[in-house]
Amino acid sequence: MASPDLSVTIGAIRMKNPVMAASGTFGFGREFGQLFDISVLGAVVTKGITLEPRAGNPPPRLWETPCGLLNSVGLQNPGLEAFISEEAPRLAGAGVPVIVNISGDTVAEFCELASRLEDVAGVAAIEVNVSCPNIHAAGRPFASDPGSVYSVTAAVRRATTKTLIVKLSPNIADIADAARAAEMGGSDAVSCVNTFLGMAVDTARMRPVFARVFAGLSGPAIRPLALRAVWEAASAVKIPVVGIGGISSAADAIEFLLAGARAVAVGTGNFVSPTACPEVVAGIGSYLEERGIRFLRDLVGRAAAGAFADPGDGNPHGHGNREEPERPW
Amino acid sequence: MASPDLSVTIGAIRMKNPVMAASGTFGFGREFGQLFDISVLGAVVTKGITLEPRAGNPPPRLWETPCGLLNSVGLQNPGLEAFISEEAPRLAGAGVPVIVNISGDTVAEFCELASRLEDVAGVAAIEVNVSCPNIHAAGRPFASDPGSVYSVTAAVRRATTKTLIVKLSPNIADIADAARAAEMGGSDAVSCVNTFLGMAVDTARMRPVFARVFAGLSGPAIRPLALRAVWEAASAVKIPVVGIGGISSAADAIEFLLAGARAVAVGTGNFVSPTACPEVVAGIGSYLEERGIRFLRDLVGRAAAGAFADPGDGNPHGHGNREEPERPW
Amino acid sequence: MAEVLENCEIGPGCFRMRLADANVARSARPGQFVHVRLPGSSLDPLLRRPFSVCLADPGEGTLLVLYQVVGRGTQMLAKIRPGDYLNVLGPLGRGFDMPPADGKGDVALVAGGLGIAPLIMLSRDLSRAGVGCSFLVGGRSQDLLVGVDLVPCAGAGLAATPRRDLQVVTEDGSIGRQGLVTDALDDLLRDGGARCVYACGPVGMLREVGRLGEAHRVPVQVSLEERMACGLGACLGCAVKARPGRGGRETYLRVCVDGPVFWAGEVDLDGIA
Amino acid sequence: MAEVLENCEIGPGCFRMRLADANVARSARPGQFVHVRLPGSSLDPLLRRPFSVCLADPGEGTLLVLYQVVGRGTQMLAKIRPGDYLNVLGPLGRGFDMPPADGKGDVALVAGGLGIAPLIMLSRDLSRAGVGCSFLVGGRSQDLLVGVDLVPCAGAGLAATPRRDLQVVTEDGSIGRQGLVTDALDDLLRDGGARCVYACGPVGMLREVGRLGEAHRVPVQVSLEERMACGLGACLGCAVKARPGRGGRETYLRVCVDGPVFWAGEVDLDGIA
Ligand SMILES: Cc1cc2nc3c(=O)[nH]c(=O)nc-3n(C[C@H](O)[C@H](O)[C@H](O)COP(=O)(O)OP(=O)(O)OC[C@H]3O[C@@H](n4cnc5c(N)ncnc54)[C@H](O)[C@@H]3O)c2cc1C
Ligand SMILES: Cc1cc2nc3c(=O)[nH]c(=O)nc-3n(C[C@H](O)[C@H](O)[C@H](O)COP(=O)(O)OP(=O)(O)OC[C@H]3O[C@@H](n4cnc5c(N)ncnc54)[C@H](O)[C@@H]3O)c2cc1C
Ligand SMILES: Cc1cc2nc3c(=O)[nH]c(=O)nc-3n(C[C@H](O)[C@H](O)[C@H](O)COP(=O)(O)O)c2cc1C
Ligand SMILES: Cc1cc2nc3c(=O)[nH]c(=O)nc-3n(C[C@H](O)[C@H](O)[C@H](O)COP(=O)(O)O)c2cc1C
Ligand code: FES
Ligand code: FES
Repeated sequence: MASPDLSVTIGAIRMKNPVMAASGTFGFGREFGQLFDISVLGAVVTKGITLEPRAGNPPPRLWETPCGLLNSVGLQNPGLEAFISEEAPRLAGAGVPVIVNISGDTVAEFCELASRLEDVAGVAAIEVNVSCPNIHAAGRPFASDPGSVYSVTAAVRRATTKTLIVKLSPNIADIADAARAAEMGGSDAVSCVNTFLGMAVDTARMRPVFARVFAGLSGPAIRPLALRAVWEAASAVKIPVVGIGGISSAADAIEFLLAGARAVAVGTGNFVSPTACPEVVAGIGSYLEERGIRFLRDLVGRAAAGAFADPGDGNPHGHGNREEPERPW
Repeated sequence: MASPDLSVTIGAIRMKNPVMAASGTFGFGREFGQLFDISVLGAVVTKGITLEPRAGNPPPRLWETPCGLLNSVGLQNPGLEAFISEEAPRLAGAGVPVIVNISGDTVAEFCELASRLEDVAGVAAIEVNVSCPNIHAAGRPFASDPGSVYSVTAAVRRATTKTLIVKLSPNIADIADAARAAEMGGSDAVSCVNTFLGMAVDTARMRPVFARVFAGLSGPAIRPLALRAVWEAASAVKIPVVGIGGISSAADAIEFLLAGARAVAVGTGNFVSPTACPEVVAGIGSYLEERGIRFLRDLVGRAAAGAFADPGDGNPHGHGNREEPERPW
Repeated sequence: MAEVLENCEIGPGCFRMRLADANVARSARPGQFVHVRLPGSSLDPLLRRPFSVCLADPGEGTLLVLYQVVGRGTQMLAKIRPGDYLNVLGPLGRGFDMPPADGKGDVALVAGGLGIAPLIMLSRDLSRAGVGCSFLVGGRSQDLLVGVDLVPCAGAGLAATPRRDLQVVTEDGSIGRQGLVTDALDDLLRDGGARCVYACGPVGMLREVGRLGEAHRVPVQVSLEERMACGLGACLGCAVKARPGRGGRETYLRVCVDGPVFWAGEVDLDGIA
Repeated sequence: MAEVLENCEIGPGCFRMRLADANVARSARPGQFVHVRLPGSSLDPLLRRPFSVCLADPGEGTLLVLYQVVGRGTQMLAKIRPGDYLNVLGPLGRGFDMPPADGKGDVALVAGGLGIAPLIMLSRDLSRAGVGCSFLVGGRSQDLLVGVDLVPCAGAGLAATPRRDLQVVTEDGSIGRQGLVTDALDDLLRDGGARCVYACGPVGMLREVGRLGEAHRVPVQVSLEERMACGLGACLGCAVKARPGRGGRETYLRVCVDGPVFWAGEVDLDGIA
């Protein structure tokens, strides 16, 4: 058999394989680029950028938990201008689609970021990080309310012709609602999920570990939760879903693809093994080969077909309006 | 120094220490009772019982995840009658407060359970499991909506004079709202949290592991998330909070106590080490002793005092209306 | 904590581990299991791992476990060295029921692969009780047939010629009879060679053993496996579907305390994945 | 994967590990570190662990690491045996700057506890470059002073009498001078005994070294520690506050790539917990 075709499409991005590096865990590709050729990846998502440079949160910023990592980096980034002048030109030549993750405190900031990125060479897509606080909603994140997700998405949609991905937060009552809001707002895809809100207490000092008390949990610990979120999102919308959360091996990635993700991103896994991304690419290839599956896209959502009597319309690019599964309680 | 006083009070229950065995992980105390004297515990929470016996879900019911456990037991239980006749008499003589965890599909079922337990000897408290589906709300769990939490609580409150604890679910937008709803409904305490909704895909069979697709995630993986939930609940209400989620050592338990829990429950930790509960009791004692802290209650919520300029009114039994911490995004 | 006295590879990915645990050694009955906490302080993998007691020696205070490396937990066990310690809980569960003492004739023991483990101690105790037994051991090929040398009545070596008390069956015919171990059982039962059958192995094999037992009207006991959390009967995680009773109501049994050994009639073997 | 050649306890809870890694051995500079993946397939603990390169031998293709067991990760390392393999990433980070070649006079090396590790290789390279150095080694008590025998100029043994090039200070006076290592540094700087100071140890000690450097107008380099995820500069997790610059804007430096070695003037040592 010819080696399997791993290519997938997200909006207008043609990816040679479904594996991305997740935002904030891969910088702007510089550091990992010293260890392997990043053009083997499906796409690279940049650290989240804001209009102005941000210093980030005071240390400690990291805390290990069982199979997980709490982080409170706080969006430290060099700002849009520095990104455009110092990072984008190099990334444009890296031979890999670059997705720029953007954060703002207002809808207007998101729009300005998107429109100023419109003509930047080498930027394939915009990923909107709606987990950041909405200063017009008492600092609650945009992501916590489907209405805000819709507003940001619709506004950014008008500001860019690039592929638009909305990155959802799991800290919400119903992620399917948020996915639908992003779809209605005109997003080309949703990525699922950002970190889960957690915290840690330093029992020696008898106080919270982090200055801001709460921090974001990532890593293998969250995988079953992220997978559930991806399943729900993929059931709710017809646009593609990018699965993120605790992926550190090909088997992990395949769980997400089978659950309905058309692509996946590796975050914390990059820290454990800096070559995790290329390893996941290779492992997905072997999995398909062993099973004689010719096209990766035939894997996407297959667990949903297995779970229900009616596998839907057979469209491999989504399994919208899937019947809701019974709840386990 | 005399050995520290670990006693705490939840409603009318005087516990000799703050350590409970969590519902569903300790049966009715029989099995673990063969390994150690369960009267060393602060309290025992029974497996969830329903009016009628329930068979539970088909296997597989368990799946290991990184530092976590997915379960889909599905409320298998012998029903109220069998509990009263076969389990309660033995438990009444066990020398430990017994908290009966109850589940129903309607508010009326909860009330019937509570009132029929009213005169059962040895039942110290009722823990209301609001994570179960509300058949009058399209099968969505009571827990997912603060209004339903309030209705169940208020109704059960009228049906029982026993100590009432409402067990909150983390699968909700804002757990503080749910805690406030339980408090307003007249609950004596809230326990935080039940399992997180997750899922797993069997990559060999290309389908979801569980017949019901979703399952509940417990164990160390969820600890930082449960801790955040406890912090938020303890900040929102004046009634005591029982911290649950991923506790398997004294250090874990102390994180919850410092974050504002007045008591804790050990769930999945019992499976890893069947003597986890007594070990946690002993370890909390040593921690206090090493620091010369005489009363456990002086530990409760202490991390909150450390985190904010104004530690509140100094009331060790709660730190209600704490200022909301900044969000990390 | 039980000291590991021996942990050696006895076949491809198959290990024999000897542990010092006076309590388990004294009280374990054939078919019971131990619940082993994985070594080290890591919480990943999280849960304990169940293994049948293969032989217990109350005099020495030791027990033997046979295991196969199938995942991360057993990989970790394979790395343990003599002198290390393991946290072992047991003996747990309901073992095999010995055949009625006044019965006549032999009994059959049917092992598939590592399923031989609990049957080894059973065969020892049957011999001691003076019950004759035909031990049918099946596997994919010769190198995967481990533990046969531990069968008390088989002597130390593994003879290629079938013996009345020990019959080896391999799927590839690399040793013993070629075919499935259940073929050998069918022949045996056809000849009236057993008044009772004890079986442990893959569920497909157990289903067939159950079917043969029904066909030949011989009672069958099977040892089942299911994922476990507590191993004690408290969590209700290790459910197997019970054979529908009088009322026809769906009920589940717990492998860890109602089993792992069941009478074939108690459980719905067809319902097991 | 790097083979572990040696892993022995050289003091209470203190270990010396020798690894075969030609690449690190060839390219490591004093003050750089390696990022070690914990052994086994477990994901708990999750992250890699950073350790200073204590000595690298390009000829042999080996490196030495000194470490102390403080938590679960180092506990796991302590169990490793020669012949096992470890996944080692490095050398990483910015090491010590050698003093200007045209400078006159000695330099001072100040170690607190295990902070001696990166200074050992530095002292070797300084000696090779013909730079005289006073090596001040502090610890709580004699048995916790490890690695001193690895200091090239100190010979194999640890002499109780202070020598010009190696001075031992213990808090309990169990060997060498009694007191804090920074007291010895103060005396040395008072005598004009160093044109530059290199320090590694607890942050309280580093703060004091920084203060002494400022007071005596001697430049100071410190090696810092902060929790790390990537170790490569990508995650921004290992931040330390920079000394406010001209604009006074708050900025952070990354210990993993901007350090771990910093000029005392670059970082806000008072801001470190
Ligand atoms: C009562 C009983 C007795 C057993 N006796 C033996 C024996 O003597 N020798 C032997 O080699 N194996 C035996 N097994 C199977 C053994 O428990 C599994 O092979 C082992 O748990 C696999 O662990 P792992 O981490 O290597 O595999 P993984 O597949 O990584 O384990 C993942 C999870 O699945 C569970 N699991 C995996 N396979 C099984 C299985 N077949 N049965 C139950 N749970 C499973 C594990 O316990 C763990 O929780 C027995 C199982 C049971 C229930
Ligand atoms: C650049 C650098 C060089 C170091 N060199 C050495 C050395 O040569 N010898 C030595 O013994 N130690 C050294 N350390 C400290 C060493 O990394 C920690 O002691 C070790 O990570 C503790 O791991 P643990 O799992 O045993 O402890 P735990 O406390 O259980 O670790 C929990 C988490 O905290 C992190 N952590 C704990 N202590 C430290 C610390 N002091 N600095 C940074 N992260 C920490 C761990 O990496 C882990 O992520 C160095 C640290 C850094 C940053
Ligand atoms: C250190 C760190 C920094 C992150 N920064 C960002 C960010 O800037 N923007 C964003 O959308 N997500 C950010 N994330 C979230 C990740 O992209 C990813 O969604 C999350 O970590 C879950 O995936 P994982 O479990 O594979 O890490 C960050 C995560 C980590 C661990
Ligand atoms: C096997 C199992 C069964 C459970 N059954 C119940 C139940 O019947 N009622 C309930 O309120 N919670 C139930 N729980 C939830 C636990 O009581 C606890 O809230 C949850 O597991 C989180 O705690 P842990 O991480 O310590 O396990 C169950 C949990 C497990 C693992
Ligand atoms: S494993 Fe818990 S009941 Fe059997
Ligand atoms: S550890 Fe990731 S930037 Fe330093």
